Amino acid sequence: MLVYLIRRLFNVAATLLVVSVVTFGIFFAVPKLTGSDPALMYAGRETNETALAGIRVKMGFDKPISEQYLLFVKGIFAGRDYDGGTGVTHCAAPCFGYSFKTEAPVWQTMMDRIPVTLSLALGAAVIWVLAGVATGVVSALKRRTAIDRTVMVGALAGVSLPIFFTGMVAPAIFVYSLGWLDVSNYKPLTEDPLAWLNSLILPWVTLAFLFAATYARITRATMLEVLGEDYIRTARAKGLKEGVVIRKHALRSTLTPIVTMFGLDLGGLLGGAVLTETTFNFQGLGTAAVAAISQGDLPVIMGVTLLAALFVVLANLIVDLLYAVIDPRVRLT
Amino acid sequence: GGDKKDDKADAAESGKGYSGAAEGVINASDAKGGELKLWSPQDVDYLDPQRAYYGFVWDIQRLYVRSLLAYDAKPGKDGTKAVPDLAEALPVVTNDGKTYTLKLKDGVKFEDGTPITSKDVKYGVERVFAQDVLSGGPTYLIDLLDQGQKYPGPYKDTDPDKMGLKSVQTPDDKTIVFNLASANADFSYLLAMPTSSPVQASKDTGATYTNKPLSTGPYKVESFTAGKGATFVRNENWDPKTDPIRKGLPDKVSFTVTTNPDDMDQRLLSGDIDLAIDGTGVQQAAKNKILKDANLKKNADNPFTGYIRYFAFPTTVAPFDNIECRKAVIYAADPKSLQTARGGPTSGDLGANMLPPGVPGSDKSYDPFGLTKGKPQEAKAKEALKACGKPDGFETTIAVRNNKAPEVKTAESLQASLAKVGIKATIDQYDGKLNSSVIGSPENVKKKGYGIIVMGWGADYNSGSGFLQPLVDGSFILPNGNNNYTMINDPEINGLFKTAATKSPEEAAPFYTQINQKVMEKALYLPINFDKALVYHNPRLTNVFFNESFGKIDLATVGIKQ
Amino acid sequence: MTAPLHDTSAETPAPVSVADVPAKAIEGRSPGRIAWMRLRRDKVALTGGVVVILLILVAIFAPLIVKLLGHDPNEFHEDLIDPDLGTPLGSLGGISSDYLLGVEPTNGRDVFSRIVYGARISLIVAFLAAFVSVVLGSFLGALAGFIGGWVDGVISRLMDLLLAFPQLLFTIALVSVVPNSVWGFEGSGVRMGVLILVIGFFGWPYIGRIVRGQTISLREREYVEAARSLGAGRGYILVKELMPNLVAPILVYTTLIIPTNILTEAALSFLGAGVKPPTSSWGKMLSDAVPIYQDDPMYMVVPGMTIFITVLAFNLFGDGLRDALDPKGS
Amino acid sequence: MTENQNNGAPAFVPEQGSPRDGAPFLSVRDLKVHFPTDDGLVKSVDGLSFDLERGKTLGIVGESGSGKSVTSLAIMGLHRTGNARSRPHISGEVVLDGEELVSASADHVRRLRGRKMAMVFQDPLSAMHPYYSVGKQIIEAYRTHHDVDKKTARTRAVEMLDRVGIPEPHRRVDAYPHEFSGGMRQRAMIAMALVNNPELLIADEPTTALDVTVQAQILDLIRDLQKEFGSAVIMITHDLGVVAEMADDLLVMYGGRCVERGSAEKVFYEPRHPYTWGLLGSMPRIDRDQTDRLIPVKGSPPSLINIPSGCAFNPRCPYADVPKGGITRTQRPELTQDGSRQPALVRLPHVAGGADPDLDRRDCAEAVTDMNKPSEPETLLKVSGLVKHFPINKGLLRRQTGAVKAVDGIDFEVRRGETLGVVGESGCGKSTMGRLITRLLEPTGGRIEFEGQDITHLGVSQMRPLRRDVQMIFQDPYGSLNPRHTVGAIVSAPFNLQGVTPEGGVKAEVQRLLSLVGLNPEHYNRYPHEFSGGQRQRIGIARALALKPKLVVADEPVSALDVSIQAQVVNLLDDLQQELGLTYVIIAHDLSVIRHVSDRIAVMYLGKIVELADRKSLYESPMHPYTNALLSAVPVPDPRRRGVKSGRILLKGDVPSPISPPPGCRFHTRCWKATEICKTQDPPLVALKTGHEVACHHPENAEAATPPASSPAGV
Ligand SMILES: Nc1ncnc2c1ncn2[C@@H]1O[C@H](COP(=O)(O)OP(=O)(O)OP(=O)(O)O)[C@@H](O)[C@H]1O
Ligand SMILES: Nc1ncnc2c1ncn2[C@@H]1O[C@H](COP(=O)(O)OP(=O)(O)OP(=O)(O)O)[C@@H](O)[C@H]1O
Ligand SMILES: [Mg+2]
Ligand SMILES: [Mg+2]
Repeated sequence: MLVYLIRRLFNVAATLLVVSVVTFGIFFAVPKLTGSDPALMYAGRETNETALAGIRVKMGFDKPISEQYLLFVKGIFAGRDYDGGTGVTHCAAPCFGYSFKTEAPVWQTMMDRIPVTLSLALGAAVIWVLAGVATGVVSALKRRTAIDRTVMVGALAGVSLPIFFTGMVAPAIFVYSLGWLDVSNYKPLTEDPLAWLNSLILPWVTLAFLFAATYARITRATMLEVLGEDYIRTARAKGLKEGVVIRKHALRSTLTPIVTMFGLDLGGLLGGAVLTETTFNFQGLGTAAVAAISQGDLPVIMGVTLLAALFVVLANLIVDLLYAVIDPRVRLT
Repeated sequence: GGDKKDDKADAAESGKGYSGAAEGVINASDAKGGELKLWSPQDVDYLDPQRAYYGFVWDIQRLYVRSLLAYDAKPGKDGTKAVPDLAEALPVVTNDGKTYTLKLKDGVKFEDGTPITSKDVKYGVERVFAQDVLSGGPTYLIDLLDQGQKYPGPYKDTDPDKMGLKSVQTPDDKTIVFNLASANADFSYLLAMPTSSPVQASKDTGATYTNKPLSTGPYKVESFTAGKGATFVRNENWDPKTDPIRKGLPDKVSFTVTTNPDDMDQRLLSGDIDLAIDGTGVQQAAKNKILKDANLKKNADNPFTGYIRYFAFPTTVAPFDNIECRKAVIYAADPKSLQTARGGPTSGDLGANMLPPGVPGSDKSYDPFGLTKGKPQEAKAKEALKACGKPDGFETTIAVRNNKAPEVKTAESLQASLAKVGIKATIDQYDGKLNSSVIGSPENVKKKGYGIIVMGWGADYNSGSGFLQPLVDGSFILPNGNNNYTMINDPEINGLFKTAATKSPEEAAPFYTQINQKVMEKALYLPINFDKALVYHNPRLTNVFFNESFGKIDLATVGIKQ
Repeated sequence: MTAPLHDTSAETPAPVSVADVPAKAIEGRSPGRIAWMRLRRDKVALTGGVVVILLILVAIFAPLIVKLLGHDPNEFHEDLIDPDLGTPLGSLGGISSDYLLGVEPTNGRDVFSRIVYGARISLIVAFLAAFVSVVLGSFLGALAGFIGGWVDGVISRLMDLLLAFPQLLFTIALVSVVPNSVWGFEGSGVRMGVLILVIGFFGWPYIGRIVRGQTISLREREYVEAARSLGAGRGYILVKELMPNLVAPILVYTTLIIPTNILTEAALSFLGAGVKPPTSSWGKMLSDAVPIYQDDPMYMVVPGMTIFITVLAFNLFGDGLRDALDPKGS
Repeated sequence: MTENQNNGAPAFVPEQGSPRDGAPFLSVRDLKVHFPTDDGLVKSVDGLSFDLERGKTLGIVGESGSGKSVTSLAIMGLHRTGNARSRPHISGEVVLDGEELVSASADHVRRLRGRKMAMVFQDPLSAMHPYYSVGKQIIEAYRTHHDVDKKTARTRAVEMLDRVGIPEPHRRVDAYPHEFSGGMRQRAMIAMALVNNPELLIADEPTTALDVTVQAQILDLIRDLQKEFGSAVIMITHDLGVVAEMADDLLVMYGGRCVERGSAEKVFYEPRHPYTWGLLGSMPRIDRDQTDRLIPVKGSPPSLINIPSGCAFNPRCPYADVPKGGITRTQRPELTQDGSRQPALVRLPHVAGGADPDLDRRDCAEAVTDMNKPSEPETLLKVSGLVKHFPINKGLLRRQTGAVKAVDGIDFEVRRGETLGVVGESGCGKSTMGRLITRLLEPTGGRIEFEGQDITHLGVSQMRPLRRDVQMIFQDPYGSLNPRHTVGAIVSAPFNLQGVTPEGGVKAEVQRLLSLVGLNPEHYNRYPHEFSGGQRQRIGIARALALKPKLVVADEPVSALDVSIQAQVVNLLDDLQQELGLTYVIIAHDLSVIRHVSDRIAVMYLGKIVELADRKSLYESPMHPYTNALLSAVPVPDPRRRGVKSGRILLKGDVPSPISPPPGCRFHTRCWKATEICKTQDPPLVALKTGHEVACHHPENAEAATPPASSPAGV
């Protein structure tokens, strides 16, 4: 178990290392090769050579790319000093550098935005798991009935609807036509829980709709498979009530693949629900990344990419550990 | 250069002057109190006066930054005049227009109570030179004052008092003398820019000064968080008696950055907030709401922003070296379509020449190509093509920033119109953030074959040279960050600029009219629009008017109805 | 020897055992034929299939269709636009007999033709990207599953790694990094090429995993053993024994990855990383609709529904195909 | 119900001569279970009636798909659970202890389930929930019907586990199913079924998945528990040996109907239905040295959708055309009761006259041939010291920490023209051995010589020419044929791979092979899924024979097949050997089949050969205690010998792990004769008499043996 964990953590580190090298390479080295200058991107607007030279020294763009990478890595673990001419700015670990655009520390930007993405992803996750699994189970139990067909058609529609479309249609209906909700920007939970809730309901539902559809489909398929298993027959042969058979025996097994999927989906979303955030204009990690990309804000791109990758690999790891908890047959070696 | 002020301007689409704020002051009042709530979808670039370049930040800086001169807080033409602010009077110009001497008023202080001296003003000017640390702001002062000294800015200054810039002298604490290398009529405008405002050397924190600049105006920065906003509270050390420009009516001013412009518009229309200070106008949804609703419409204004939108034809790229080919494009274009692409009449008036209204010397009615008729002139275009030797048209590339939706749309419109006369234009969207090295590099323009460049331009200060010179003066051609995209280097035009520089603004105006005509005759530009914005303000605001120098509601006087 | 005692076929209706019946049909019902028969019975999937084929035809004959029913997709019609509001004149986004799906706000381009031409982009990108993913995924997946050992290790790690990348972000980033002209190609073609390669590249680990898993399970089947016992080499086993059995999952996955690709392409266009104007694209139309959708909802609905119907059709067809190819299905 | 043939009164004549008074404990009347499917109505059970008394055991036998399981599930009311849409139509009566269950409310039946009637399923691994501990599942069964706290229930669970012979029940109660061996799982299943003292126990193939030794343990256990609890038991199986050992009464099912029913003895000794004869005749028997052919039932089981009109067995029946009692082929014969026999023996009217002795074996006569094996056998394959270890990699660096010693030093030889049978419990390394000698696996050590050539470490290409001579037949008729290839492609693959073009072309040769194995050569273009299991196995055989191999290794060639089909295939193998002079190595766990087909037999235990002898010698006087135990564990299909069989040796426990086999003699942990020497010294395989080698320190039947004068190493 411990050995397993060590090996997995080693894998996590290795994956992140490769992700960081590749990302760094693509965003720092490639522009250099094609002749564009990160200092120019940093300066962004009309600028002059003095300013550029200053930026190069301060941000370390004058150093070889490998050294820049090492500095970057060092910054994450040990912090990093920037010599800005008027004195040294220390960027404490974990230091992902400073945004080219806002000059705010990238770490700070990410930390500011994580609550948004977290609220969005977690809330939606709760909804989609509950709704998806519940409808999937009902659908499986009511197989080939009208309910089943309706749910499955709805699920297929859900899978086929682009979220940037539902994300527009939902407010058009619920805000502008029916007036049930206000359109509003993300409000921090800590400031005003009600406003937080109000601002999140539509994005949650929109995002959850997409995933719930997938989950309902998978739950249904798995459930049907599980219901055909011998041990379900055994449970019934014991005289268990049907409800107990479904809940304790069938659902438990059905959940295993769901857990895997859930972990990965959530892991992916935590790195930024790009489309949902964009559609609803939420300032989460996803929009941060998109904005950073369109502005050539390399440190933010690096930071968000690494963070997103970290979420994914950690989710993977957790899913695997969870798997072992759920399924006693799985041995972690 | 207007590029930076204009960063956000394109997101706006705009209308006609519905109520008076674009023409006169509305709700004049001296009532004090209340909180002025300013919102913006765009964060400030810097609060540091030497680094700020966004137009709306300059407007905000009227709350806490005073410089030697400042634009008067008056509607119409008066607002474009620089009047004494910290200085007792307008500069005394001697030495054939090369020496500017100013004296500071008595009783002007920093927010910490320290009196402002001429050294503080000089130090402020010197900070502009430290571009390696304090990049971002306009650098005209360097161009005019460095005079070969290669002054590195105060941080690397070897002078013990950090007063090493030779061209500026401070004979005493009240007097400051600027020595120019040659006469320059626009220097007063530069003195009215926040870059010329005083900074106390002992309080200078370098790159982080932007987080807490020391106030000299009616308000001081209470808090500032990048990306979120700022609050300004009363500065007790501001003496209204020394300040003929600012009123300082609200008790507090808050500035909030939003990420959802539509949400901001909605708050604005519902009266939650007072003003979208970025001044680029409301979003499409709110715009249509306002235009359809007379009640809302009366609180809206549709002023000129001082920008012009245009296509430029680099003469280094064939076949645009041939004037007939340039004319062909101009005639083939559909001005109405281009205007619609930018957002319709509220987004600007059809522009027919290169000097926008408000700039001394401009003439809105000057229309050498009949563009204001709003129709493509295919026959003329074909004729021009024939004259150019390309009766079947030609192929070319339109360069457009990828981050400006209306520019992309205008490019598409032009592309569609050109196709009708056989000119096949390909649209190349480049990374808008890199424009100084993409279209700003003549070499690159030539290499990529950009025959048509879509851009917008607004002056940093309101004079014909401030507006036109970077665009058409051959001596302004730069290897990088060039704005003279057409690469015109006409001795006659260059000469006209030189002469105009020695004249007073009033005397200079006809020269700019002349330059404008020369440029248009060469068919170097296809103007699209004199830019406008549809701006809505909370009806509770008092002393509302648009200051033509910023194209925005002047914050120096705005108050709240009590 | 073991000839039937009695030939009962004359009287026995359809006995299960074929051996006892003289062959009426010598031609066997191949698994593919059976799948096709099953598919033919699945009306829903067939509907999806028909829509897919229609879409493909629309894409192929876009110029003809537009000539007959629409206007030049890049032609501006400002006369159809309210100049102040920027919205189309007339109700429902300017739908009329002349402009079947209305016109674009701001410039009045014919939405119908733009949708029709957009189908080309969507389908070309989706199909070719699927092709890239499937080729890479099948090849590497089969290789990993079949050879095992360190080859498997390396390929599996690579797949894990790619899946750990925030793909959408990376795709946007890569698309925007690539210059306008590459090796003499320019404009939309380059951008489409990049889209195809990037979407395709990030898509392969999904199919790679499936194929790898399938290969591993197939590798253990006794018929592989049988082939080996006949002296078959690796190549023969991979090509002759495994590949035919991998075709079904690959086919199913292909039909299911195509709608995903359509959505991805639309999403990228939506985020501004799609093909370049004036080339029309469904996702771009949707993102253009964002600022104006309260005033001109039709302009949002048309491309939105188009994407929806297209993706739904592919999904329906893919689902049906999967059911039809499922050996467990009845 | 729209069955016109059957709308009359139940054909069953109520038994008048029932020995007991009152109604029987379980009475099933005209039970029908019909599944509506897309292809039509599947009549899985179609009018079944029987009775069962307390304390008695009813055996239900029949081929796969004959409706045995469906019947048992119908009694349990398990068809009525789950989704309404997939439920079958059930009609008829199931009266349990006076209560009618078919029409009772579902909830009422549920309450009876697990308490009054319980069930043991075939595959104990899949029948237990993998995520819950064994104890939890037993506790759940108990608490469903008893209102007790968890502790009490747990005590009960431990008690039951103890009762079914799980060692250390206190500890094992918390184990998960996958941590149990097959036998232990089945014990746990039984404990779960019996935890509520059910009065009716239905065991559906409870031992089919198990080794003979474990099967014997389980059967004993069921018998003991039945005695103790006095329950009625329904024992469903396709193994006639098992019923013969267990059942009082016997019911033979075919195509969803009962074709014969009666006391076990009567059915075994006076079978009336041709299908029953067929079943009995197809069975190779452990107790007879059967050199003649098996008598298979022709063809394969019927489709339950289109059950032939008339007798369902009609298409396969050798008597179908023998007119008896004026019944035509399309008429369905009714069960009749023979009043003279108790309990009722039912029979078909048109064979009322009893088995026709001529017809009985009429197709065997020509098959009874002399086994003309070469007298001076020459060695074809010689294996010495063969070892195969599968490495186990563990730990941070995935270093090898151990090995599965699947084959651990075996020596034997195969002579030209003979059949070597290899038997042993599951996991003892039989398949590994088979794959080693066909060089599908690379040996870890030892030496394999084929026709004098060392082939131990030949590479793929060096092996290729030899592949013609050594061929394999596989166990799984489904897995061994590529579903995407036509039969023609499958059978011609050997030619293509070896680059051989037979005379007359590949296609003609393939068709010849197909007819050789009894398939229609016209089916050349068909796909495997269009064939039944037995036919598929023939395709596999045709493929193996294509290149005229000298040696054929068959790994469990018939164990996946039904008895009747099994007999067909066994006969085919026999015939082919005769005709083509083949040499076989046949691997199987079924000692009866092995006895039937082999000339010499090797018994394997934990990667070693413990005994190697010719058939007669091995079966009549086995020397190794393990062989003895194996043989005694095989149930004999003869009810009369049930009581007589005294010498049954029950082996304790399971086969130890091949990762760390016991030191010394590997069998010593389960051997009742083991002494100190067995724990330390590994006995070598020595020939104690001619043609009889054994590896044991304390061989049995050794007195009969003449120890070889010298050479303790044997041959
Ligand atoms: N749910 C169902 N739907 C349709 N057909 C079914 C269903 N359950 C069983 N059958 C069919 O009923 C027939 C009898 O099945 P059953 O399981 O009783 O056979 P069996 O005698 O137990 O065979 P085996 O020895 O293989 O276990 C089979 O042909 C089977 O295909
Ligand atoms: N490829 C392999 N890797 C690791 N262990 C293996 C492998 N193949 C077989 N074994 C192990 O070797 C042992 C012998 O397996 P083998 O299949 O030869 O047994 P068998 O006698 O054929 O059993 P059965 O009757 O169940 O088929 C078993 O413990 C098995 O788990
Ligand atoms: Mg069964
Ligand atoms: Mg085996």
